[in-house]
Amino acid sequence: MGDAAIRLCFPARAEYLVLPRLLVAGVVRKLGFSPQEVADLELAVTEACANAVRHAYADGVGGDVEVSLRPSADRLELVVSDAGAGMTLPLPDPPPAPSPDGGMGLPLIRAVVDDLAIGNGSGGCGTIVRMTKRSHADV
Amino acid sequence: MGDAAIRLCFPARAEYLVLPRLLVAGVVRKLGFSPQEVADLELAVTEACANAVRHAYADGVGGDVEVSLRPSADRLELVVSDAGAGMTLPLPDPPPAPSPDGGMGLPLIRAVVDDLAIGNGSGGCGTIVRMTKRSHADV
Amino acid sequence: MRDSAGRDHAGALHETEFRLEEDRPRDDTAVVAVFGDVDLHSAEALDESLVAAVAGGATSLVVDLSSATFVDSQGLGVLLRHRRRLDPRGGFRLVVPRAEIRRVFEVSSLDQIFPIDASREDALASLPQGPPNDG
Amino acid sequence: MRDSAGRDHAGALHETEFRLEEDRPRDDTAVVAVFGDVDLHSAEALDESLVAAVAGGATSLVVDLSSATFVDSQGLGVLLRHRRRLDPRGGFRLVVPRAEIRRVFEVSSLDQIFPIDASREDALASLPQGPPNDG
Ligand SMILES: Nc1ncnc2c1ncn2[C@@H]1O[C@H](COP(=O)(O)OP(=O)(O)O)[C@@H](O)[C@H]1O
Ligand SMILES: Nc1ncnc2c1ncn2[C@@H]1O[C@H](COP(=O)(O)OP(=O)(O)O)[C@@H](O)[C@H]1O
Repeated sequence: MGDAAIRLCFPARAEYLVLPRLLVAGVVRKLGFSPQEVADLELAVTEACANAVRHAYADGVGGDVEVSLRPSADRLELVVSDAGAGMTLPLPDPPPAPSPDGGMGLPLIRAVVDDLAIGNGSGGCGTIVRMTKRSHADV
Repeated sequence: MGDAAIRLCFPARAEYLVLPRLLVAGVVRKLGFSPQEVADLELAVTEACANAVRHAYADGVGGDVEVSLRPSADRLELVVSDAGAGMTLPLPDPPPAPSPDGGMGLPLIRAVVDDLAIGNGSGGCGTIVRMTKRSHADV
Repeated sequence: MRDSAGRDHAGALHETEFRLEEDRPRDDTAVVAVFGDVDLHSAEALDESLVAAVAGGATSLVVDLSSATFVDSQGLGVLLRHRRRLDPRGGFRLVVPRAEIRRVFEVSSLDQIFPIDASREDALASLPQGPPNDG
Repeated sequence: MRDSAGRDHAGALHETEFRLEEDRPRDDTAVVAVFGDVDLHSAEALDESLVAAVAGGATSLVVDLSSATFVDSQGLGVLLRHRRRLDPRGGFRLVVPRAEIRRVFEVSSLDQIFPIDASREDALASLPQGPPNDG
Protein backbone atom coordinates (compact mmCIF):
# COMPACT_ATOMS: atom_id res chain seq x y z
CA MET A 1 0.00 0.00 0.00
CA GLY A 2 1.31 3.41 -0.87
CA ASP A 3 1.13 6.85 0.53
CA ALA A 4 -2.13 8.35 -0.66
CA ALA A 5 -4.88 9.04 1.81
CA ILE A 6 -8.17 7.21 2.19
CA ARG A 7 -10.99 9.34 3.53
CA LEU A 8 -14.31 8.48 5.13
CA CYS A 9 -16.92 11.07 5.96
CA PHE A 10 -20.06 10.14 7.89
CA PRO A 11 -22.81 11.83 9.92
CA ALA A 12 -21.85 12.22 13.60
CA ARG A 13 -24.11 9.45 14.86
CA ALA A 14 -23.27 6.53 17.13
CA GLU A 15 -24.78 3.96 14.77
CA TYR A 16 -22.05 4.74 12.24
CA LEU A 17 -19.08 4.22 14.58
CA VAL A 18 -18.59 0.73 13.19
CA LEU A 19 -17.68 2.22 9.80
CA PRO A 20 -14.30 3.72 10.71
CA ARG A 21 -13.44 0.46 12.49
CA LEU A 22 -14.27 -1.56 9.37
CA LEU A 23 -12.25 0.81 7.25
CA VAL A 24 -9.20 0.75 9.50
CA ALA A 25 -9.31 -3.04 9.73
CA GLY A 26 -9.66 -3.30 5.96
CA VAL A 27 -6.79 -0.94 5.25
CA VAL A 28 -4.25 -2.26 7.72
CA ARG A 29 -4.70 -5.94 7.23
CA LYS A 30 -2.02 -6.08 4.59
CA LEU A 31 0.37 -3.85 6.49
CA GLY A 32 2.54 -5.56 9.06
CA PHE A 33 0.31 -4.92 12.08
CA SER A 34 -0.28 -7.64 14.64
CA PRO A 35 -3.87 -8.47 15.69
CA GLN A 36 -3.18 -6.60 18.93
CA GLU A 37 -2.06 -3.51 17.04
CA VAL A 38 -5.08 -3.70 14.76
CA ALA A 39 -7.26 -3.80 17.88
CA ASP A 40 -5.39 -0.74 19.16
CA LEU A 41 -6.03 1.15 15.93
CA GLU A 42 -9.71 0.25 15.99
CA LEU A 43 -9.92 1.49 19.56
CA ALA A 44 -8.12 4.74 18.75
CA VAL A 45 -10.26 5.58 15.75
CA THR A 46 -13.45 4.69 17.62
CA GLU A 47 -12.60 6.85 20.65
CA ALA A 48 -11.71 9.82 18.49
CA CYS A 49 -14.86 9.47 16.39
CA ALA A 50 -17.07 8.85 19.44
CA ASN A 51 -15.77 12.12 20.91
CA ALA A 52 -16.83 13.91 17.76
CA VAL A 53 -20.25 12.25 17.99
CA ARG A 54 -20.65 13.13 21.69
CA HIS A 55 -19.01 16.52 22.01
CA ALA A 56 -18.65 18.28 18.67
CA TYR A 57 -22.18 19.14 17.67
CA ALA A 58 -25.09 20.53 19.64
CA ASP A 59 -28.02 18.14 19.99
CA GLY A 60 -30.22 18.13 16.94
CA VAL A 61 -27.81 20.14 14.83
CA GLY A 62 -25.53 17.38 13.66
CA GLY A 63 -22.58 17.45 11.36
CA ASP A 64 -19.98 15.18 9.84
CA VAL A 65 -16.98 13.30 11.13
CA GLU A 66 -14.08 12.83 8.75
CA VAL A 67 -11.53 10.07 9.09
CA SER A 68 -8.40 10.12 6.99
CA LEU A 69 -6.01 7.15 6.82
CA ARG A 70 -2.55 7.31 5.39
CA PRO A 71 -0.95 3.88 5.29
CA SER A 72 2.72 3.40 4.59
CA ALA A 73 5.08 0.46 4.84
CA ASP A 74 5.58 0.60 8.60
CA ARG A 75 2.92 2.90 10.00
CA LEU A 76 -0.60 4.22 9.79
CA GLU A 77 -1.45 7.88 10.16
CA LEU A 78 -5.02 8.43 11.32
CA VAL A 79 -6.67 11.85 11.39
CA VAL A 80 -10.16 12.34 12.83
CA SER A 81 -11.72 15.73 12.41
CA ASP A 82 -15.03 17.44 12.92
CA ALA A 83 -16.37 20.94 12.29
CA GLY A 84 -17.99 21.26 15.70
CA ALA A 85 -17.54 23.17 18.94
CA GLY A 86 -13.82 22.57 19.23
CA MET A 87 -11.90 21.75 22.40
CA THR A 88 -10.18 24.02 24.87
CA LEU A 89 -6.48 23.58 24.19
CA PRO A 90 -3.88 22.93 25.42
CA LEU A 91 -5.22 19.99 27.41
CA PRO A 92 -4.80 20.31 31.21
CA ASP A 93 -1.48 18.85 32.35
CA PRO A 94 -1.68 16.49 34.18
CA PRO A 95 -4.95 15.37 32.57
CA PRO A 96 -7.98 15.01 34.88
CA ALA A 97 -8.28 11.53 36.37
CA PRO A 98 -10.58 9.26 34.32
CA SER A 99 -13.77 8.20 36.10
CA PRO A 100 -16.49 5.68 35.26
CA ASP A 101 -18.50 8.56 33.88
CA GLY A 102 -15.97 9.76 31.37
CA GLY A 103 -12.56 11.07 30.67
CA MET A 104 -11.28 7.72 29.46
CA GLY A 105 -11.25 8.39 25.74
CA LEU A 106 -8.15 10.50 25.24
CA PRO A 107 -6.04 8.53 27.77
CA LEU A 108 -6.96 5.31 25.96
CA ILE A 109 -5.95 6.79 22.63
CA ARG A 110 -2.68 7.98 24.13
CA ALA A 111 -2.02 4.49 25.49
CA VAL A 112 -2.42 2.71 22.17
CA VAL A 113 -0.84 5.01 19.56
CA ASP A 114 2.77 6.13 19.21
CA ASP A 115 1.90 9.73 18.58
CA LEU A 116 -1.14 11.90 19.38
CA ALA A 117 -1.64 15.56 18.52
CA ILE A 118 -4.87 17.48 19.01
CA GLY A 119 -5.59 20.79 17.39
CA ASN A 120 -8.37 23.08 16.39
CA GLY A 121 -9.61 23.19 12.82
CA SER A 122 -8.83 26.01 10.44
CA GLY A 123 -10.48 29.22 11.54
CA GLY A 124 -10.58 27.78 15.06
CA CYS A 125 -13.61 25.69 14.16
CA GLY A 126 -13.81 22.04 15.11
CA THR A 127 -11.26 19.55 16.35
CA ILE A 128 -8.49 17.64 14.59
CA VAL A 129 -7.05 14.54 16.26
CA ARG A 130 -3.89 13.21 14.59
CA MET A 131 -2.64 9.78 15.55
CA THR A 132 0.27 7.69 14.29
CA LYS A 133 0.91 4.06 15.02
CA ARG A 134 3.92 2.13 13.84
CA SER A 135 3.73 -1.59 13.18
CA HIS A 136 6.09 -3.55 15.33
CA ALA A 137 4.95 -6.96 14.16
CA ASP A 138 7.63 -8.90 12.35
CA VAL A 139 5.44 -10.27 9.60
CA MET B 1 -30.45 5.11 9.73
CA GLY B 2 -31.35 8.47 8.28
CA ASP B 3 -30.83 10.26 5.04
CA ALA B 4 -27.40 11.83 5.25
CA ALA B 5 -24.67 10.60 2.95
CA ILE B 6 -21.61 8.57 3.86
CA ARG B 7 -18.62 9.16 1.61
CA LEU B 8 -15.48 7.16 0.98
CA CYS B 9 -12.64 8.42 -1.15
CA PHE B 10 -9.70 6.20 -2.03
CA PRO B 11 -6.86 6.03 -4.56
CA ALA B 12 -7.88 4.22 -7.76
CA ARG B 13 -5.98 1.03 -7.03
CA ALA B 14 -7.21 -2.57 -7.13
CA GLU B 15 -5.89 -3.34 -3.64
CA TYR B 16 -8.45 -0.91 -2.20
CA LEU B 17 -11.53 -2.40 -3.86
CA VAL B 18 -12.32 -4.29 -0.66
CA LEU B 19 -12.97 -0.97 1.13
CA PRO B 20 -16.20 0.02 -0.63
CA ARG B 21 -17.45 -3.54 -0.10
CA LEU B 22 -16.73 -3.34 3.61
CA LEU B 23 -18.42 0.03 3.82
CA VAL B 24 -21.54 -1.06 1.94
CA ALA B 25 -21.84 -4.22 4.04
CA GLY B 26 -21.38 -2.18 7.23
CA VAL B 27 -23.96 0.42 6.26
CA VAL B 28 -26.70 -1.85 4.99
CA ARG B 29 -26.63 -4.51 7.62
CA LYS B 30 -29.21 -2.75 9.71
CA LEU B 31 -31.42 -1.89 6.77
CA GLY B 32 -33.83 -4.56 5.68
CA PHE B 33 -31.67 -6.09 2.95
CA SER B 34 -31.46 -9.86 2.56
CA PRO B 35 -28.01 -11.52 2.35
CA GLN B 36 -28.62 -11.91 -1.38
CA GLU B 37 -29.35 -8.21 -1.76
CA VAL B 38 -26.28 -7.30 0.27
CA ALA B 39 -24.24 -9.49 -2.07
CA ASP B 40 -25.81 -7.65 -5.01
CA LEU B 41 -24.87 -4.28 -3.55
CA GLU B 42 -21.31 -5.40 -2.92
CA LEU B 43 -21.09 -6.59 -6.51
CA ALA B 44 -22.52 -3.35 -7.88
CA VAL B 45 -20.18 -1.10 -5.91
CA THR B 46 -17.19 -3.27 -6.76
CA GLU B 47 -17.91 -3.30 -10.49
CA ALA B 48 -18.39 0.47 -10.60
CA CYS B 49 -15.22 1.11 -8.59
CA ALA B 50 -13.22 -1.45 -10.58
CA ASN B 51 -14.21 0.39 -13.76
CA ALA B 52 -12.85 3.60 -12.28
CA VAL B 53 -9.63 1.77 -11.35
CA ARG B 54 -9.28 0.20 -14.82
CA HIS B 55 -10.55 2.87 -17.17
CA ALA B 56 -10.61 6.31 -15.57
CA TYR B 57 -6.97 7.22 -15.17
CA ALA B 58 -4.01 6.82 -17.49
CA ASP B 59 -1.35 4.42 -16.22
CA GLY B 60 0.94 6.00 -13.70
CA VAL B 61 -1.18 9.13 -13.32
CA GLY B 62 -3.67 7.89 -10.77
CA GLY B 63 -6.54 9.63 -9.10
CA ASP B 64 -9.30 9.02 -6.61
CA VAL B 65 -12.53 7.07 -6.62
CA GLU B 66 -15.38 8.44 -4.54
CA VAL B 67 -18.22 6.33 -3.24
CA SER B 68 -21.24 7.95 -1.70
CA LEU B 69 -23.93 5.97 0.13
CA ARG B 70 -27.32 7.33 1.04
CA PRO B 71 -29.24 4.81 3.14
CA SER B 72 -32.92 5.25 3.84
CA ALA B 73 -35.59 3.02 5.31
CA ASP B 74 -36.20 0.92 2.21
CA ARG B 75 -33.35 1.63 -0.18
CA LEU B 76 -29.71 2.43 -0.67
CA GLU B 77 -28.50 5.01 -3.13
CA LEU B 78 -24.94 4.39 -4.26
CA VAL B 79 -22.93 6.87 -6.31
CA VAL B 80 -19.47 6.02 -7.63
CA SER B 81 -17.54 8.79 -9.29
CA ASP B 82 -14.08 9.49 -10.61
CA ALA B 83 -12.35 12.49 -12.16
CA GLY B 84 -10.83 10.52 -15.00
CA ALA B 85 -11.19 10.14 -18.76
CA GLY B 86 -14.96 9.89 -18.76
CA MET B 87 -17.07 7.54 -20.86
CA THR B 88 -18.62 8.05 -24.28
CA LEU B 89 -22.31 8.52 -23.61
CA PRO B 90 -24.99 7.53 -24.28
CA LEU B 91 -24.07 3.87 -24.06
CA PRO B 92 -24.58 1.88 -27.30
CA ASP B 93 -28.07 0.39 -27.47
CA PRO B 94 -28.20 -2.59 -27.52
CA PRO B 95 -25.00 -2.88 -25.42
CA PRO B 96 -22.11 -4.88 -26.94
CA ALA B 97 -22.26 -8.57 -26.01
CA PRO B 98 -20.13 -9.39 -22.95
CA SER B 99 -17.15 -11.64 -23.64
CA PRO B 100 -14.69 -13.42 -21.34
CA ASP B 101 -12.32 -10.51 -21.89
CA GLY B 102 -14.62 -7.78 -20.69
CA GLY B 103 -17.85 -5.96 -21.02
CA MET B 104 -19.45 -7.76 -18.10
CA GLY B 105 -19.27 -4.97 -15.52
CA LEU B 106 -22.11 -2.67 -16.53
CA PRO B 107 -24.49 -5.54 -17.43
CA LEU B 108 -23.85 -7.10 -14.02
CA ILE B 109 -24.59 -3.81 -12.28
CA ARG B 110 -27.78 -3.42 -14.32
CA ALA B 111 -28.84 -6.94 -13.33
CA VAL B 112 -28.52 -6.39 -9.59
CA VAL B 113 -29.74 -2.84 -8.95
CA ASP B 114 -33.20 -1.36 -9.46
CA ASP B 115 -31.92 1.77 -11.10
CA LEU B 116 -28.71 2.70 -12.92
CA ALA B 117 -27.79 6.06 -14.42
CA ILE B 118 -24.41 6.94 -15.85
CA GLY B 119 -23.28 10.47 -16.50
CA ASN B 120 -20.22 12.59 -17.02
CA GLY B 121 -18.85 14.70 -14.19
CA SER B 122 -19.25 18.44 -14.01
CA GLY B 123 -17.33 20.14 -16.81
CA GLY B 124 -17.49 16.85 -18.72
CA CYS B 125 -14.66 15.43 -16.62
CA GLY B 126 -14.89 11.95 -15.17
CA THR B 127 -17.73 9.51 -14.76
CA ILE B 128 -20.62 9.35 -12.29
CA VAL B 129 -22.45 6.05 -11.81
CA ARG B 130 -25.67 6.32 -9.79
CA MET B 131 -27.31 3.15 -8.53
CA THR B 132 -30.37 2.57 -6.38
CA LYS B 133 -31.42 -0.68 -4.82
CA ARG B 134 -34.58 -1.18 -2.81
CA SER B 135 -34.74 -3.75 -0.05
CA HIS B 136 -37.39 -6.35 -0.67
CA ALA B 137 -36.58 -8.49 2.33
CA ASP B 138 -39.40 -8.70 4.83
CA VAL B 139 -37.26 -8.37 7.96
CA MET C 1 -5.73 -17.48 14.19
CA ARG C 2 -8.55 -18.89 12.08
CA ASP C 3 -11.99 -20.07 13.04
CA SER C 4 -13.67 -23.07 11.46
CA ALA C 5 -14.92 -21.00 8.54
CA GLY C 6 -11.37 -19.96 7.67
CA ARG C 7 -11.79 -16.38 8.82
CA ASP C 8 -8.78 -14.57 10.15
CA HIS C 9 -9.28 -13.16 13.59
CA ALA C 10 -6.59 -10.60 12.99
CA GLY C 11 -8.50 -7.51 12.02
CA ALA C 12 -11.73 -9.08 13.28
CA LEU C 13 -14.19 -7.31 11.08
CA HIS C 14 -17.10 -6.77 13.44
CA GLU C 15 -19.29 -9.12 11.55
CA THR C 16 -21.38 -10.21 14.52
CA GLU C 17 -24.58 -8.29 15.07
CA PHE C 18 -24.65 -6.86 18.61
CA ARG C 19 -26.84 -8.82 20.97
CA LEU C 20 -27.01 -9.89 24.60
CA GLU C 21 -27.94 -13.22 26.11
CA GLU C 22 -28.81 -13.44 29.79
CA ASP C 23 -28.51 -16.59 31.81
CA ARG C 24 -29.30 -17.28 35.49
CA PRO C 25 -27.13 -20.18 36.57
CA ARG C 26 -27.99 -19.41 40.24
CA ASP C 27 -30.72 -17.34 41.89
CA ASP C 28 -28.25 -14.68 42.96
CA THR C 29 -26.08 -14.71 39.81
CA ALA C 30 -26.73 -13.34 36.36
CA VAL C 31 -24.48 -13.99 33.38
CA VAL C 32 -24.79 -11.52 30.52
CA ALA C 33 -23.07 -12.72 27.35
CA VAL C 34 -22.13 -10.01 24.86
CA PHE C 35 -21.99 -10.67 21.11
CA GLY C 36 -20.55 -8.12 18.72
CA ASP C 37 -19.19 -4.63 19.34
CA VAL C 38 -19.69 -2.62 22.52
CA ASP C 39 -19.40 1.06 21.67
CA LEU C 40 -21.32 4.31 22.12
CA HIS C 41 -24.09 2.79 20.03
CA SER C 42 -24.57 -0.42 22.00
CA ALA C 43 -23.27 0.37 25.50
CA GLU C 44 -26.68 1.56 26.64
CA ALA C 45 -28.25 -1.81 25.87
CA LEU C 46 -25.56 -3.50 27.94
CA ASP C 47 -26.23 -1.05 30.74
CA GLU C 48 -29.95 -1.75 30.66
CA SER C 49 -29.45 -5.48 30.69
CA LEU C 50 -27.20 -5.23 33.77
CA VAL C 51 -29.69 -2.92 35.48
CA ALA C 52 -32.44 -5.45 34.77
CA ALA C 53 -30.36 -8.33 36.10
CA VAL C 54 -29.77 -6.53 39.40
CA ALA C 55 -33.40 -5.43 39.59
CA GLY C 56 -34.30 -9.07 39.07
CA GLY C 57 -32.42 -10.04 42.22
CA ALA C 58 -28.91 -10.82 41.03
CA THR C 59 -26.26 -9.87 43.59
CA SER C 60 -23.44 -11.27 41.47
CA LEU C 61 -22.80 -10.45 37.83
CA VAL C 62 -20.68 -12.14 35.21
CA VAL C 63 -20.21 -10.30 31.93
CA ASP C 64 -19.07 -12.83 29.37
CA LEU C 65 -17.11 -11.10 26.61
CA SER C 66 -16.09 -14.33 24.83
CA SER C 67 -18.06 -13.35 21.74
CA ALA C 68 -17.51 -9.61 22.01
CA THR C 69 -15.61 -8.32 19.01
CA PHE C 70 -14.82 -4.82 20.34
CA VAL C 71 -15.08 -2.86 23.61
CA ASP C 72 -14.49 0.89 23.87
CA SER C 73 -14.44 3.38 26.76
CA GLN C 74 -18.22 3.56 26.83
CA GLY C 75 -18.32 -0.15 27.47
CA LEU C 76 -15.66 0.15 30.16
CA GLY C 77 -17.68 2.93 31.80
CA VAL C 78 -20.79 0.75 31.95
CA LEU C 79 -18.84 -2.11 33.51
CA LEU C 80 -17.18 0.21 36.06
CA ARG C 81 -20.47 1.77 37.11
CA HIS C 82 -22.11 -1.60 37.68
CA ARG C 83 -19.18 -2.94 39.61
CA ARG C 84 -19.31 0.11 41.88
CA ARG C 85 -23.05 -0.18 42.46
CA LEU C 86 -23.06 -3.87 43.15
CA ASP C 87 -23.74 -5.18 46.65
CA PRO C 88 -20.25 -5.67 48.16
CA ARG C 89 -21.23 -9.19 49.31
CA GLY C 90 -21.75 -10.14 45.68
CA GLY C 91 -19.19 -10.48 42.95
CA PHE C 92 -18.53 -8.94 39.57
CA ARG C 93 -16.39 -10.92 37.15
CA LEU C 94 -15.54 -10.67 33.48
CA VAL C 95 -14.92 -13.51 31.04
CA VAL C 96 -12.36 -12.40 28.45
CA PRO C 97 -10.66 -15.22 26.58
CA ARG C 98 -9.65 -13.19 23.52
CA ALA C 99 -6.38 -11.24 23.59
CA GLU C 100 -7.76 -8.38 21.47
CA ILE C 101 -10.50 -7.71 24.00
CA ARG C 102 -8.27 -8.26 27.02
CA ARG C 103 -6.04 -5.56 25.55
CA VAL C 104 -8.46 -2.72 26.30
CA PHE C 105 -8.53 -3.76 29.97
CA GLU C 106 -4.75 -3.83 30.03
CA VAL C 107 -4.16 -0.44 28.43
CA SER C 108 -6.74 1.15 30.73
CA SER C 109 -5.25 -0.67 33.77
CA LEU C 110 -8.77 -1.89 34.50
CA ASP C 111 -7.43 -5.45 34.56
CA GLN C 112 -6.31 -4.45 38.07
CA ILE C 113 -9.87 -3.58 39.05
CA PHE C 114 -11.88 -6.29 37.34
CA PRO C 115 -11.32 -9.94 38.08
CA ILE C 116 -10.92 -11.44 34.59
CA ASP C 117 -11.37 -15.12 33.83
CA ALA C 118 -10.71 -17.09 30.68
CA SER C 119 -13.97 -19.05 30.84
CA ARG C 120 -17.47 -18.73 32.19
CA GLU C 121 -16.92 -21.81 34.35
CA ASP C 122 -13.89 -20.20 36.00
CA ALA C 123 -15.85 -17.02 36.64
CA LEU C 124 -18.79 -18.84 38.21
CA ALA C 125 -16.49 -20.99 40.34
CA SER C 126 -14.80 -17.86 41.70
CA LEU C 127 -17.98 -16.10 42.78
CA PRO C 128 -19.29 -16.15 46.36
CA GLN C 129 -21.47 -19.29 46.43
CA GLY C 130 -25.22 -18.89 46.68
CA PRO C 131 -27.77 -21.69 46.45
CA PRO C 132 -27.97 -23.33 42.99
CA ASN C 133 -30.93 -22.41 40.88
CA ASP C 134 -33.25 -25.33 40.24
CA GLY C 135 -35.87 -23.19 38.46
CA MET D 1 -26.84 -18.19 9.18
CA ARG D 2 -24.11 -18.26 11.79
CA ASP D 3 -20.82 -20.08 11.89
CA SER D 4 -19.36 -21.58 15.02
CA ALA D 5 -17.86 -18.27 16.09
CA GLY D 6 -21.29 -16.63 16.02
CA ARG D 7 -20.62 -14.54 12.94
CA ASP D 8 -23.48 -13.66 10.71
CA HIS D 9 -22.98 -14.70 7.12
CA ALA D 10 -25.42 -12.08 5.97
CA GLY D 11 -23.25 -9.19 4.90
CA ALA D 12 -20.18 -11.44 4.97
CA LEU D 13 -17.50 -8.94 5.70
CA HIS D 14 -14.62 -10.21 3.61
CA GLU D 15 -12.61 -11.17 6.60
CA THR D 16 -10.76 -14.04 4.97
CA GLU D 17 -7.40 -13.19 3.46
CA PHE D 18 -7.30 -14.20 -0.21
CA ARG D 19 -5.44 -17.41 -0.83
CA LEU D 20 -5.51 -20.45 -3.08
CA GLU D 21 -4.98 -24.10 -2.26
CA GLU D 22 -4.28 -26.58 -5.04
CA ASP D 23 -4.98 -30.26 -4.78
CA ARG D 24 -4.39 -33.08 -7.27
CA PRO D 25 -6.89 -35.82 -6.49
CA ARG D 26 -6.10 -37.48 -9.84
CA ASP D 27 -3.21 -37.15 -12.30
CA ASP D 28 -5.43 -35.41 -14.83
CA THR D 29 -7.46 -33.34 -12.39
CA ALA D 30 -6.56 -30.22 -10.42
CA VAL D 31 -8.76 -28.71 -7.72
CA VAL D 32 -8.09 -25.06 -6.92
CA ALA D 33 -9.83 -23.93 -3.73
CA VAL D 34 -10.38 -20.19 -3.39
CA PHE D 35 -10.45 -18.45 -0.01
CA GLY D 36 -11.53 -14.83 0.32
CA ASP D 37 -12.52 -12.30 -2.31
CA VAL D 38 -11.93 -12.67 -6.05
CA ASP D 39 -11.79 -9.21 -7.59
CA LEU D 40 -9.55 -7.12 -9.84
CA HIS D 41 -6.88 -7.34 -7.16
CA SER D 42 -6.83 -11.12 -6.79
CA ALA D 43 -8.15 -12.47 -10.10
CA GLU D 44 -4.67 -12.57 -11.61
CA ALA D 45 -3.45 -14.94 -8.91
CA LEU D 46 -6.39 -17.25 -9.64
CA ASP D 47 -5.56 -17.04 -13.33
CA GLU D 48 -1.92 -17.95 -12.71
CA SER D 49 -2.83 -20.87 -10.52
CA LEU D 50 -5.14 -22.30 -13.20
CA VAL D 51 -2.48 -21.75 -15.87
CA ALA D 52 0.00 -23.61 -13.69
CA ALA D 53 -2.42 -26.48 -13.08
CA VAL D 54 -2.94 -26.97 -16.82
CA ALA D 55 0.79 -26.59 -17.52
CA GLY D 56 1.31 -29.28 -14.88
CA GLY D 57 -0.76 -31.72 -16.87
CA ALA D 58 -4.31 -31.28 -15.60
CA THR D 59 -6.91 -31.77 -18.29
CA SER D 60 -9.81 -31.31 -15.88
CA LEU D 61 -10.21 -28.38 -13.48
CA VAL D 62 -12.42 -27.93 -10.43
CA VAL D 63 -12.55 -24.46 -8.93
CA ASP D 64 -13.88 -24.81 -5.41
CA LEU D 65 -15.54 -21.57 -4.32
CA SER D 66 -16.83 -22.95 -0.99
CA SER D 67 -14.66 -20.53 0.95
CA ALA D 68 -14.81 -17.66 -1.52
CA THR D 69 -16.47 -14.62 0.03
CA PHE D 70 -16.92 -12.60 -3.17
CA VAL D 71 -16.58 -13.03 -6.95
CA ASP D 72 -16.77 -10.15 -9.44
CA SER D 73 -16.66 -9.90 -13.24
CA GLN D 74 -12.88 -10.20 -13.26
CA GLY D 75 -13.20 -13.54 -11.54
CA LEU D 76 -15.92 -14.62 -13.96
CA GLY D 77 -13.67 -13.62 -16.87
CA VAL D 78 -10.81 -15.78 -15.57
CA LEU D 79 -13.12 -18.78 -15.18
CA LEU D 80 -14.60 -18.29 -18.66
CA ARG D 81 -11.20 -18.03 -20.32
CA HIS D 82 -9.95 -21.21 -18.68
CA ARG D 83 -13.08 -23.12 -19.52
CA ARG D 84 -12.70 -22.08 -23.16
CA ARG D 85 -9.03 -23.06 -23.32
CA LEU D 86 -9.44 -26.41 -21.66
CA ASP D 87 -9.03 -29.61 -23.66
CA PRO D 88 -12.60 -30.55 -24.67
CA ARG D 89 -12.04 -34.13 -23.47
CA GLY D 90 -11.49 -32.76 -19.96
CA GLY D 91 -13.97 -31.10 -17.68
CA PHE D 92 -14.35 -27.78 -15.93
CA ARG D 93 -16.62 -27.67 -12.89
CA LEU D 94 -17.31 -25.19 -10.12
CA VAL D 95 -18.13 -25.91 -6.50
CA VAL D 96 -20.47 -23.20 -5.18
CA PRO D 97 -22.39 -24.14 -2.05
CA ARG D 98 -23.06 -20.58 -0.86
CA ALA D 99 -26.10 -18.73 -2.22
CA GLU D 100 -24.34 -15.33 -2.17
CA ILE D 101 -21.64 -16.62 -4.52
CA ARG D 102 -24.03 -18.62 -6.67
CA ARG D 103 -25.91 -15.36 -7.19
CA VAL D 104 -23.23 -13.81 -9.42
CA PHE D 105 -23.41 -16.86 -11.71
CA GLU D 106 -27.18 -16.55 -11.86
CA VAL D 107 -27.34 -12.84 -12.64
CA SER D 108 -24.69 -13.25 -15.34
CA SER D 109 -26.48 -16.36 -16.72
CA LEU D 110 -23.13 -18.14 -16.46
CA ASP D 111 -24.84 -20.84 -14.42
CA GLN D 112 -25.98 -22.04 -17.86
CA ILE D 113 -22.39 -22.32 -19.04
CA PHE D 114 -20.60 -23.65 -15.98
CA PRO D 115 -21.59 -26.94 -14.40
CA ILE D 116 -22.01 -25.98 -10.73
CA ASP D 117 -21.92 -28.49 -7.88
CA ALA D 118 -22.68 -28.09 -4.21
CA SER D 119 -19.66 -30.08 -3.04
CA ARG D 120 -16.19 -31.02 -4.19
CA GLU D 121 -17.15 -34.70 -4.09
CA ASP D 122 -20.04 -34.09 -6.48
CA ALA D 123 -17.79 -32.15 -8.83
CA LEU D 124 -15.11 -34.86 -8.89
CA ALA D 125 -17.70 -37.58 -9.38
CA SER D 126 -19.11 -35.74 -12.39
CA LEU D 127 -15.77 -35.34 -14.21
CA PRO D 128 -14.59 -37.65 -17.00
CA GLN D 129 -12.77 -40.41 -15.10
CA GLY D 130 -9.00 -40.63 -15.40
CA PRO D 131 -6.76 -43.01 -13.47
CA PRO D 132 -6.62 -42.23 -9.70
CA ASN D 133 -3.49 -40.50 -8.50
CA ASP D 134 -1.43 -42.62 -6.12
CA GLY D 135 1.46 -40.10 -5.94
N1 LIG E 1 -14.20 16.28 19.06
C1 LIG E 1 -14.38 16.99 20.20
N2 LIG E 1 -15.08 18.15 20.17
C2 LIG E 1 -15.28 18.87 21.30
N3 LIG E 1 -14.79 18.50 22.52
C3 LIG E 1 -14.09 17.34 22.61
C4 LIG E 1 -13.85 16.53 21.48
N4 LIG E 1 -13.11 15.48 21.88
C5 LIG E 1 -12.90 15.59 23.18
N5 LIG E 1 -13.48 16.73 23.66
C6 LIG E 1 -13.44 17.22 25.05
O1 LIG E 1 -12.41 16.55 25.73
C7 LIG E 1 -12.92 15.93 26.92
C8 LIG E 1 -12.17 14.68 27.25
O2 LIG E 1 -12.44 13.67 26.28
P1 LIG E 1 -12.27 12.13 26.67
O3 LIG E 1 -10.94 11.92 27.28
O4 LIG E 1 -12.54 11.34 25.43
O5 LIG E 1 -13.37 11.81 27.77
P2 LIG E 1 -14.95 11.97 27.72
O6 LIG E 1 -15.31 12.14 26.28
O7 LIG E 1 -15.48 10.72 28.29
O8 LIG E 1 -15.26 13.17 28.55
C9 LIG E 1 -14.39 15.74 26.65
O9 LIG E 1 -15.14 15.68 27.83
C10 LIG E 1 -14.74 16.96 25.81
O10 LIG E 1 -14.98 18.07 26.61
N1 LIG F 1 -15.23 4.97 -14.83
C1 LIG F 1 -15.03 4.84 -16.16
N2 LIG F 1 -14.21 5.70 -16.82
C2 LIG F 1 -14.00 5.56 -18.16
N3 LIG F 1 -14.56 4.59 -18.92
C3 LIG F 1 -15.38 3.70 -18.32
C4 LIG F 1 -15.66 3.77 -16.91
N4 LIG F 1 -16.51 2.77 -16.62
C5 LIG F 1 -16.75 2.10 -17.76
N5 LIG F 1 -16.07 2.65 -18.79
C6 LIG F 1 -16.11 2.21 -20.22
O1 LIG F 1 -17.25 1.37 -20.41
C7 LIG F 1 -16.85 0.12 -20.98
C8 LIG F 1 -17.77 -1.00 -20.48
O2 LIG F 1 -17.54 -1.25 -19.09
P1 LIG F 1 -17.87 -2.67 -18.46
O3 LIG F 1 -19.25 -3.07 -18.88
O4 LIG F 1 -17.65 -2.59 -17.01
O5 LIG F 1 -16.87 -3.71 -19.12
P2 LIG F 1 -15.28 -3.71 -19.12
O6 LIG F 1 -14.84 -2.75 -18.07
O7 LIG F 1 -14.91 -5.11 -18.82
O8 LIG F 1 -14.88 -3.29 -20.51
C9 LIG F 1 -15.41 -0.03 -20.58
O9 LIG F 1 -14.69 -0.87 -21.45
C10 LIG F 1 -14.91 1.40 -20.62
O10 LIG F 1 -14.56 1.78 -21.92
